[in-house]
Amino acid sequence: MWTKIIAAAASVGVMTAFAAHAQTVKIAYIDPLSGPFANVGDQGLKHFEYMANKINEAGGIAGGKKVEIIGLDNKVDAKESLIQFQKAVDQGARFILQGNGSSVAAALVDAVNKHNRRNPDQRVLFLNYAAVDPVFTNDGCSYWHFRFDADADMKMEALTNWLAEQKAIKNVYIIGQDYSFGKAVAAAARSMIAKKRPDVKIVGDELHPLGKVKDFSPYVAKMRAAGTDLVITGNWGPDMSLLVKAAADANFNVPILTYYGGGLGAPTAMGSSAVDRVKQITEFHENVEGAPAALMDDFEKKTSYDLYYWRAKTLMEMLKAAADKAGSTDATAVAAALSGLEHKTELGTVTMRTDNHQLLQPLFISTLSDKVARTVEGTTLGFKTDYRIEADATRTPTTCKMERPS
Amino acid sequence: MTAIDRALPAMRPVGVRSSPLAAVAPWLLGAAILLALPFVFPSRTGFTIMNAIGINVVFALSYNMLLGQGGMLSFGHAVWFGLGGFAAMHMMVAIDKLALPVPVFLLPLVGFAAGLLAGAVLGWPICRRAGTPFAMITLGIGELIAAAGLMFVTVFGGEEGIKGDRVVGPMLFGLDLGPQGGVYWFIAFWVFAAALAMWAFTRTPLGRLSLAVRDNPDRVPFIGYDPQRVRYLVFMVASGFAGLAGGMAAVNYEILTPQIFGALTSGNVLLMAFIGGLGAFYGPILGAVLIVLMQSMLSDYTEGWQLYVGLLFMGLVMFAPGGLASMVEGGARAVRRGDWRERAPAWASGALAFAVLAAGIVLLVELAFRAHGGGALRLAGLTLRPGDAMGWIIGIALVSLGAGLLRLLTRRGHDGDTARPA
Amino acid sequence: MEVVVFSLLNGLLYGLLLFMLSSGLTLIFSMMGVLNFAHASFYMLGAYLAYAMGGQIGFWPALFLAPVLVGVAGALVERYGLRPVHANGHVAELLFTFGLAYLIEEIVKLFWGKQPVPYRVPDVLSQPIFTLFETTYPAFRVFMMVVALLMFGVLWLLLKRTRAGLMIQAALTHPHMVGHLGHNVPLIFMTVFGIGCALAGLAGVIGGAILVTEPGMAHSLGPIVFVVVVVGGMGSLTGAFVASLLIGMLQTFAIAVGASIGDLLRLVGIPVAPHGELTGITLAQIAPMLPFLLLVLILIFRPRGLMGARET
Amino acid sequence: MSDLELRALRKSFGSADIIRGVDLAVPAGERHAVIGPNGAGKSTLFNLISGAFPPTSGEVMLGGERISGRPPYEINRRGLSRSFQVTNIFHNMSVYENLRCAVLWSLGYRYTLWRSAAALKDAAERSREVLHLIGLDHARETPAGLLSYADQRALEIGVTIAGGARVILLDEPTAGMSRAETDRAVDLIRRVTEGRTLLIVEHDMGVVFGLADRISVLVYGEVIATGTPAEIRGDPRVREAYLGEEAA
Repeated sequence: MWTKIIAAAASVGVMTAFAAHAQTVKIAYIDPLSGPFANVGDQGLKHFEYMANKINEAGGIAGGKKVEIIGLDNKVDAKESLIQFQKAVDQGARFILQGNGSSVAAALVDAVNKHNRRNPDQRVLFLNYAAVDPVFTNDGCSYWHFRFDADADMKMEALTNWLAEQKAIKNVYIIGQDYSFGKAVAAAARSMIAKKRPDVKIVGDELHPLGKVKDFSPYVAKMRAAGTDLVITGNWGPDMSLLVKAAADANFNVPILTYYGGGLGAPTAMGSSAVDRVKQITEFHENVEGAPAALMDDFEKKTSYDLYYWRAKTLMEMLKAAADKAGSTDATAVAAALSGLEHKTELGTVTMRTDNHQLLQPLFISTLSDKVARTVEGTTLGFKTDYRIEADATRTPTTCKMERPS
Repeated sequence: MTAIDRALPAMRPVGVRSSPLAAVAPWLLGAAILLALPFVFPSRTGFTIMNAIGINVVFALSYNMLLGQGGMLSFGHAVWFGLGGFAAMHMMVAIDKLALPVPVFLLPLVGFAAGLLAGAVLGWPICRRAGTPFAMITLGIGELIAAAGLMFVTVFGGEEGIKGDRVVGPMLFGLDLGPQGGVYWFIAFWVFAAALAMWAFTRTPLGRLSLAVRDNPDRVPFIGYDPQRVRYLVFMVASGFAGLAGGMAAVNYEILTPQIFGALTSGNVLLMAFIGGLGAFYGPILGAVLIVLMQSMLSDYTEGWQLYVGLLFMGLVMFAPGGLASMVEGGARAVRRGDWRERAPAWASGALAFAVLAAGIVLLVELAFRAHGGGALRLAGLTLRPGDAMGWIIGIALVSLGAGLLRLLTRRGHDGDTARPA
Repeated sequence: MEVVVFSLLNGLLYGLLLFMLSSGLTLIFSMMGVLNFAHASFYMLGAYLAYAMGGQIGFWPALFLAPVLVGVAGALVERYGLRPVHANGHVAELLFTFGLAYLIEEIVKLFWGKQPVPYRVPDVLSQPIFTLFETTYPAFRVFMMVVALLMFGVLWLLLKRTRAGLMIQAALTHPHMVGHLGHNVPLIFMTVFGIGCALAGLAGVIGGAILVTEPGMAHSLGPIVFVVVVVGGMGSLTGAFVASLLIGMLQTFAIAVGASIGDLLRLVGIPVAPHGELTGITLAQIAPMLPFLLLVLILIFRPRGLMGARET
Repeated sequence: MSDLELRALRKSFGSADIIRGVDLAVPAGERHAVIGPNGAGKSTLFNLISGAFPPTSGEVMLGGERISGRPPYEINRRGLSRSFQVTNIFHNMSVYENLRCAVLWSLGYRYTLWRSAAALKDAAERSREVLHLIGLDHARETPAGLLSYADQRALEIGVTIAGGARVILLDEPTAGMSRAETDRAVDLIRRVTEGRTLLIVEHDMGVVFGLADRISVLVYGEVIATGTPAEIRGDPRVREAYLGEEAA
């Protein structure tokens, strides 16, 4: 251990030496690689490493440059992320990948903005693959930030499109974690339901502290008492698994619409209690029509994860397309090429909006089922599609006033 | 229960007769190190890490004011760090918005004032108890403030926190706070100033009395002082310095989130102070350096860094409660006594045994981590796979060899490097 | 009505789970003065061991074996870890358990990975046992309540009716006296620590199945267990029982009521804006924080706890 | 006027009456000893006087001012200082530091944090004086916990008298000492309490009769006799209740 510390200390000094090598394009992946969320971070890292390999095997980007993913552990901490960001820049990375935690994303957007202003010769792009707070493509938008996941509002837009057709649903109960994302989901649900289904009553709108509730039975009792037909929740992790388990225990059989029902470990934790109960809204699941089976098989074999982040593939392919188009891997050039870029994937055409740098892609509402072709996490469960929302239908108005480099 | 334990290393009695030079020398050395560091680690990473270390040095020193000096074990020190930080951050935003003629350089003072004030208000009920009840109250307050941090969005900015820009307001000393290197001088100045102030505090009558309260709180009332009052005042000052560290963090990171109030921050500062050593003033400095390096650099090499921190902590609790500083002290004592030559072989063999043990543990842990994610461990041309027995056998052999050697050495009664200070 | 009945049931269930978890810590804390930070980690170990063994030997043998193993692990920790540290005082012991909690979590991750494990109850127990207002109540929840109540009963009888129990009782209220009676204090400490951990392990076997078995489960419950022990009072099993139920009910009803702080203030005649930042906070939102508020208030105003025999 | 006066002092713990109505007046400058069998309540009496806990009823007057019910530090500031039966000093601090902490309040330093303790000339001078008085000059920088038992007892007395209190309470200052150590301790007590009021609890009758101007005998929480050493020696009740056993 001591030698490692010394080595680490020494490397602080020599790190700049690595910076200049431009034959490989370094992409820093700043997400939790230790601590409670390490599994999620590792899953993402494996996706990007796999996709980077694919690109390298096919000849690299911008005229044969190889891409390399550097994993940096931020412990889902905003301050630590900024430290890792500085390290990433030092190691020559000009592209930053991050997704877990809106607080981290907010810190990174801000850090990238300041960095690019203060160091115009070392500009950096932030490629956000999962932080879905709408603010990043609205009031807090940045020219240097590109988001490849649909934000909370867009997903709600899609969900309410589906809800508009479900005439049997009259009473909706919203429950979420008491932080920005939970609040954003609740706010979006309220306004969009009022618009698209004014007859639907919101019978409950509840926030609970993040990760503190052990038994959701009291909430389920309230839901039942309120005559709920549909539960909408942005909960993830144990907060979602526990909610679903409590509902199953109470034999409370209404659909629970989630954002993260298929998140890593969730199907395992929820188990059969979630079957035909939990729905999710995502850009992908393994039983989606058109999903490339060979790729999924190969991915599972090489990484021991299921393919979950389809957008990792989209992101890397679009990065390559943009770099090829610009003929350069310079951040400023790539940003200009990426803005407004259209790209074809197996699931349809996707577009990077120029006005707020948000990717538009088809979304799917799916239900966890035990009667599907491809299952997840070694369980007998998998998702089956209920509803497809076309990319263009997910477009939401934006308040973004982007400052573009002159 | 109320009396804090007496066997944890206390602050070394400060020699009253020490010569002026001996008192000034460590500070000159410290200043020299602070001046030299930027030339040794001139990279962006170097500055970033050193800045993080600087903030944590002040934070850990303020924690040691509580635990090492006042005998108060707190599980909620992050509260004052965070409140000080947010106060400074709001000030920074105000400087920008209202064009106040306040230099950003002085923001740590705002943090200090906020920490002091918060410590004065909340400390009043907290300090009515000592010992374990005190520890439990700080735990409760820490949880409550952490929860409140997420609830009051206008004050703490919700999950995404509050952002600021440090390149606003008038410049002081012509220092541009834009680049990381500029921030380094800001951090270095405050580390030096805060450390000096905290050291001076230990020398004041209140500082001496806080040692007395830590040592034997039951006797203090019978020499005319109210121990509760002493604790309260020390608590306030320690909160103030934690707030100062928070103010430094606000300037360095330009963003603060309510995460800062979390149990993780409070736990980390305890680890830093303890691993470095509560018994010497400079102990927490060592701890802060080590923990920040492990957290931000070691994590590049292994996902098991937390396990190593945990093992290091447990090892010190069990075998060297004086922390790293006690080893330094042991060495310094031997040099003063002039018998370090006789002891050197024992130290060397102890260090060797420890290295063997540590190597074995690291090997086993790294193999175990790879057992889940796959992949092999590559070391000096040797490839070990978690699936093969080879690596495990080597690991276990190293651990048993190291443990056996250590046992043998301690049996022989060597005053090795793990000995506690008298 | 429906909500009240279910809140009662749920509060009772959660309270009993807390009691199972904290009864062992009450014993340990009262007797040895060690506020064991790692207590919830033994709870987690219980859940993981039951999951691991359940796959091999089935749930029922694991229900007994896992707590025993956890108890042995606890006794070993006391003998080879805590006892050497004991000489350095309570703070050192507290720090030891603090580090231990950290280590156990890392070790659990090392063995079972970082994701939740699919630990389930046997089918017999997952059937609904009765239906009330159209809501089914699963057998496993009733089973857990029965186990918790049995645990309380057996512990109470052991403490009140057996020689060993009386001795432990004496030690709970007058720990320094036991040595004078010529008993082997270290052995008693080791046994009590082991039994306390075994009780936590049993809570884990059951709680892990009701809740989620994942590496963060100890961390999220740890502080609450302290609250129970401190609020219940030193040396009082009944106190821990009452405090557990109190906290269970408090949290459950705070969720069920759902009124905001502003509502409450207006109820007592203080007119405030209903949706201000402070007044808009609902009881449900702060429900999980209530135990900590209780902890702080109790420590400040009634340090002996609800039923404690002496001050903590 | 009496420097220290106890009026109908009572203390009970639950149903146990430990001090059952003690009246005692110690005039200024007197060396007064309290003797009595084990469990008579001598230490409890000291705890009541010094404010370690409040009396159930009755009063303690110091120089005509009522001090009972006040916290110990306020009683100390009014000029009453006590020692403890079980050595109660600051073990991790040096001998000199022990004394310096003990003199601070009396010299007018409160919870001061803007001056260096080392720069307080008067505190240093007073500490050195006491250090010399208790004969520990050679051990100035030694941590108190490493002193010999007799030296620790001497330091205990030093810490007690350092603040210059007018009334000194010593709780069994010679317990556990050898003959020679006891003699030195008595000599020390004699010197440091010169001109002050002394209340001493002691088991060693040699010490008591050699040192005290007057003696009170405490039995089961009551003073059964007060008088000069000669009077006490001659008192048949005392003989019966206490001295008889001792002599046997």
